[in-house]
Amino acid sequence: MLTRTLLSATILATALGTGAAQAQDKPDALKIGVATFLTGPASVFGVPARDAAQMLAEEINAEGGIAGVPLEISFIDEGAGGEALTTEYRRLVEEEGADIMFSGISSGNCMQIAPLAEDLEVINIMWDCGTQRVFEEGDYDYVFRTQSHATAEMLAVVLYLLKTQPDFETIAVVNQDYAWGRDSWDIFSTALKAMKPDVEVVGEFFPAFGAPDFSTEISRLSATRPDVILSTSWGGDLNTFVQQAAQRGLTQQSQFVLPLAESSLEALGPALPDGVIVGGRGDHYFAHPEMVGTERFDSFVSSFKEETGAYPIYSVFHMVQAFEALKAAYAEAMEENGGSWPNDQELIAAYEGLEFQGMGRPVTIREGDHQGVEAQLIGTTVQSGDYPFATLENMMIFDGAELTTPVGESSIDWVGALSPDFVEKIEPTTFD
Amino acid sequence: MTTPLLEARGLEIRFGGVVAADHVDLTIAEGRNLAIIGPNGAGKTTFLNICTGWIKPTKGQVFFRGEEVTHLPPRKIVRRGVARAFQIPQLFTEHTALENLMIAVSAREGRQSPLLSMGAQPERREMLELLDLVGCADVADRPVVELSEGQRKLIDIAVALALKPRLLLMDEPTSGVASSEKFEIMEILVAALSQAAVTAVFVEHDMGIVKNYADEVAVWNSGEVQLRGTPEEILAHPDVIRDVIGEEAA
Amino acid sequence: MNLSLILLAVFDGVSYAALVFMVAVGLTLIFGVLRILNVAHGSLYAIGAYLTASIGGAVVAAGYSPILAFPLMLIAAALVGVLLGAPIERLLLRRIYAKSEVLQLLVTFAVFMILEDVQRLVWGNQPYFESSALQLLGNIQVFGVYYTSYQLVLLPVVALLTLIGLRLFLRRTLTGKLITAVTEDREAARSIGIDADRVYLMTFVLGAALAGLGGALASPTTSVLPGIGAEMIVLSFAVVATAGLGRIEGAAVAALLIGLGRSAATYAMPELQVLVPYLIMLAVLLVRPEGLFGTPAARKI
Amino acid sequence: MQIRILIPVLAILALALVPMLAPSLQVLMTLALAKGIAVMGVTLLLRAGQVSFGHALFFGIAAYAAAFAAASNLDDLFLLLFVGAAGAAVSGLLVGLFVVRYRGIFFGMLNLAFSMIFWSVLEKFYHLTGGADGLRLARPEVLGLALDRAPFELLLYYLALALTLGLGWFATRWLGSPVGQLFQTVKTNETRLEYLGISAQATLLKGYILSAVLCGLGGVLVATAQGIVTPAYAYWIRSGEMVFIAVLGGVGSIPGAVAGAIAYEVVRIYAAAFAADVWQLVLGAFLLAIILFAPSGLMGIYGALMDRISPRRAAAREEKTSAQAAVQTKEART
Repeated sequence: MLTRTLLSATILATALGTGAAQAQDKPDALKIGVATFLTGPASVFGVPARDAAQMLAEEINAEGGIAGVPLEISFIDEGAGGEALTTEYRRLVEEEGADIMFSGISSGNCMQIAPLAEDLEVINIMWDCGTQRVFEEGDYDYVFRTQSHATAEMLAVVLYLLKTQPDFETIAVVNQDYAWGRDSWDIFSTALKAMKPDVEVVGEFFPAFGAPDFSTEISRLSATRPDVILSTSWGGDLNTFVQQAAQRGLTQQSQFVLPLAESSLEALGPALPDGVIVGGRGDHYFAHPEMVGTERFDSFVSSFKEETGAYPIYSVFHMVQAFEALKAAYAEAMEENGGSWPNDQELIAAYEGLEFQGMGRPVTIREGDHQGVEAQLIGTTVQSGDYPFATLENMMIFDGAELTTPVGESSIDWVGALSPDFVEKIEPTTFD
Repeated sequence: MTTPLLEARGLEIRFGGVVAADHVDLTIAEGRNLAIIGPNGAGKTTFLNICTGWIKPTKGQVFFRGEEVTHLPPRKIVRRGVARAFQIPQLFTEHTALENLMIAVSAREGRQSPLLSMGAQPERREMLELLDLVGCADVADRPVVELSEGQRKLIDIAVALALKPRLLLMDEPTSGVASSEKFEIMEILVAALSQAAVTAVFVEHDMGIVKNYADEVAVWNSGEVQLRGTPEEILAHPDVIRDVIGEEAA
Repeated sequence: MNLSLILLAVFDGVSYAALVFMVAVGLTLIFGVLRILNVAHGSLYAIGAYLTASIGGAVVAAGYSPILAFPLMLIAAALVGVLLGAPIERLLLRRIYAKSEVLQLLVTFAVFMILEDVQRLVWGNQPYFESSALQLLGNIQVFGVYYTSYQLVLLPVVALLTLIGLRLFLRRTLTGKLITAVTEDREAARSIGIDADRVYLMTFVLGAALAGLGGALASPTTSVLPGIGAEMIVLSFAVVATAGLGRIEGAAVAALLIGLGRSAATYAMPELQVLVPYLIMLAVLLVRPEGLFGTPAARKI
Repeated sequence: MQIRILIPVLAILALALVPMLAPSLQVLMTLALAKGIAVMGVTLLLRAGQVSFGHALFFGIAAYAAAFAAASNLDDLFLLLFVGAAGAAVSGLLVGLFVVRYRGIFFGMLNLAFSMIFWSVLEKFYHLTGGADGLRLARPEVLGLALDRAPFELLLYYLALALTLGLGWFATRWLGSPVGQLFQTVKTNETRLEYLGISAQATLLKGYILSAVLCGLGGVLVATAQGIVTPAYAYWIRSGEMVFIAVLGGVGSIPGAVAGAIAYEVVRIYAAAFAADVWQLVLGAFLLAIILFAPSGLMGIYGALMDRISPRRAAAREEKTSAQAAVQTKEART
């Protein structure tokens, strides 16, 4: 107890003595803790993202680090469960002295980590999780998100669907039974009903997370024949559902809408039929029509493919954004303070309103709520034969600012108040 | 006429096709120790099971001190004053002999306090004396799993006595004991029973014991009480000599 | 709900029940003989599925006919039985037969934890989906709804054959009779000179192989990914307990009950779907504490 | 001083000094102690020869009860503990009334079924329970004081330690009391118990409710330390973990429950930190090693060690409970 008090007193004295504005010495290394799924179903996102993080850190270090400070990365497995995550998170921050944390994939974990990061006074970048609830239900100084959230992601898909298939009448949903599956359907259905009030929901299925079999749901859907079937599932669940549906002709019968299927294109291979509407949680696509041909994008995609054997998916692009934002924030903070190593407050100031570019259109971090504003790319699958898996055609890229809930508003209220003419008002860039 | 301690009326029990008791009437008077004899498989143990509610009769009724107990579970009959010792001793094998008795006291007194240590109950001395009575004082602190079958049978009886019953049912109380000690033990037991005003019913194969320690004898054969009387009458009966004693001798 | 929907629900229920039965039957067989509830059974199921999906994928990718997937399933099951089942019984379970059931259960729980990680080390985290065996058999159309022949016909037929085969094996063959004898009264079986160690080993290998076969059969219909074993083991526990421990025919009935209940729930009240197996189990055990076909253990005094 | 008194005293002292000597371990130890309390509940049932593969149910129910209470303005740590314990007691009574009719595998399986039903409900009733992501449990006040993170965590640690010692003492006394002794006879001879005029079901129910309350208090402590409750609290793997810890510590030993929980948490966290890919494998191997080579668990090892250092007869009692429980043969079950 005594040592602890003494310790905090010293820290306090140091802080007061040096003053917030005074320059800090450059550390030997910039320590980053990255929480990602190394085990469990979500490791389909987590492991490629870890590979990307390692690649990016090596790349940055090869160029001399950030202002000469090399990056040092340690990983935490989100798959080990909430307790292990928070314990390890604390250990990295309090004992290993991590300077900045990237955490994490699971929305549940983000909800748990955000207040912890605030308590620990460590800058936390939510580099992949999509729940809009974090910033709508809480107000944080130390927490930022370097990509968009569920509302923008869902809204883009609704708009794409209404622009390409305006005449459908019925819809059914098959989502994983957890926060993402439920929340995304809440947003999607609220937005859809606001913009197309006559639509009828003819089936709502929330099979258990990781369900190995959807036969019964598929029989039920085959008998109901909805015009559109939505599933925001991902990973093994999505693959299983799509394969089983394709085997039994359901994909021929209904228009499939799969907002996360960009991450499963390669895994599904020839099993994903033509004509399925696919999104990738942002403007993420290994053949991004505006990015292909730029040197940085092409070399990243090919070296990632070479390194890991697979094309990058959206979680990889999200990791790139977290690193690009880091570089940009340090650059800006050091420009502000005259080139010396920034302290946390300066870095936070730099993150607020930061603009940076990952592997898509530029992203900005809103000053008001630290939320990233990111463009959205939606397309339709085609088995063109160019790759051993489906690629996208008829792509649209939506500008993020119009689709992101305004600061201080609740997403559900905001999308619920949209009107049918919103569909016409939004004009995305279209590609063949 | 005073109310009998225990009364069975028209008991009938069948297991599948086998009749273990066929319209049995039997009364047990307070203070009159009854021995039940009969060939193996005649249904003697089944009778004890019915009297204590372990098995429900197909037909008939059981009364304890005038109250019908036919459909009560064993624990409720025990609570009314019937205790039982078993052919195979039923003890808490991980506990010591003394602990087994102390647990019985706990049960009898219905003590609920979570902070009272079982071993600190005021009846400790009384239980040690009870163990001494059945000749097991020297093994009081040993887990019963380590004791001989004979010692366990005696502790089993002591546990039943610790409940302070009105009626004690015993199934071959001395079967595990060396024959030289049988009489000695029965001597102590019967003295203890009369001192505590407990009536005993015991199933017994040893006719010497029956002769010396029973006030009455009932002969159980083929699911019926065939004969009833004093030890002298019964043991001299030709049917008994033929069906029961003959078998025992063989 | 109209008649055709009810029939559709029945088809789904039967096909699901067939898969669950294949796993539960091995579990109940092992319990009947060894008196051990094998938590690692779910892992054996998962490994059977992984083996079939990965080798099958490689075989098809190498240009061989997908029909090879069917013999491959049997090979995968045999591999699981011999390479995993035998060592688990010989090296671990044999040491703990005399110990309390808590410890026995925990030993299999430990094996389960180890095998879960071993799966990830061997097969990684990415899901496998290898359905050429299923595609080979094509679809059947019923009331305008397509079913795969594999699920609608093959799985129930295999489950039925397994049930009949096991019955014949246990009643007609010498080995089967030995197993039955040990199940019914192990002390008596020992006393007449039956080598119980051998019977235990054979039973465990057979049970493990059935779990592997269950996984192999399931693999074309589903994504094989980490965690499928944990889901399956809890479900087959429910089946086995509903049926009565050690009851093979009972497991078939209970699997059918749970399969039909589950698909009925999907049609009528999708939110209750995951609850159905446990609700059925509770309802059955409330009325019959020993399970549908279990016999109460008589207490002798 | 006698070494047999000295070592427990030193152990408690060491625990009391954790926040000063190893502040980084403080949160981990809070969780370990909280789990230790929950495991005491499982240990209690093991003393009656019953193993529950579903006690995470009560852990989860209490944690959710506390989270709901916290969300509805009953926002005080001690109130939360009370609400959680009450929730666990009521559900323990309701579930107990049903499961005490069963023994052995069926007892374990039915507990499993109840916990799985509760788990499914938590996952399914998303709009009420937050589904798989669970509910936030914001840091509660303590007797009207709103504390910052550091003092709150310190207080929570000492509260966990005090509860561990207090409840451990109570559980030990309870087991030694007439009710507790009758409860333990369910393991060895229910026939005799019935013939002592005692209902085995009723006596088992008392212990069952107590075990539920212990699990519940552990659950509330973990929930407040974590700041979140999720369905994983009630999942069967968690129940298995609790049985695992009980065996690790020493079957049926109350101090073993705490020692086991501390050892488990440390192994688990370091396995997760240094062998992130294979932490389950490490734990599984650890469990196997304990069962095969030290079936009486940590307390058995400790007892053997003590006998070597300071041989004496009085340790017999300790050994009896753990060693005999471990070698209990199958015949005893029927």
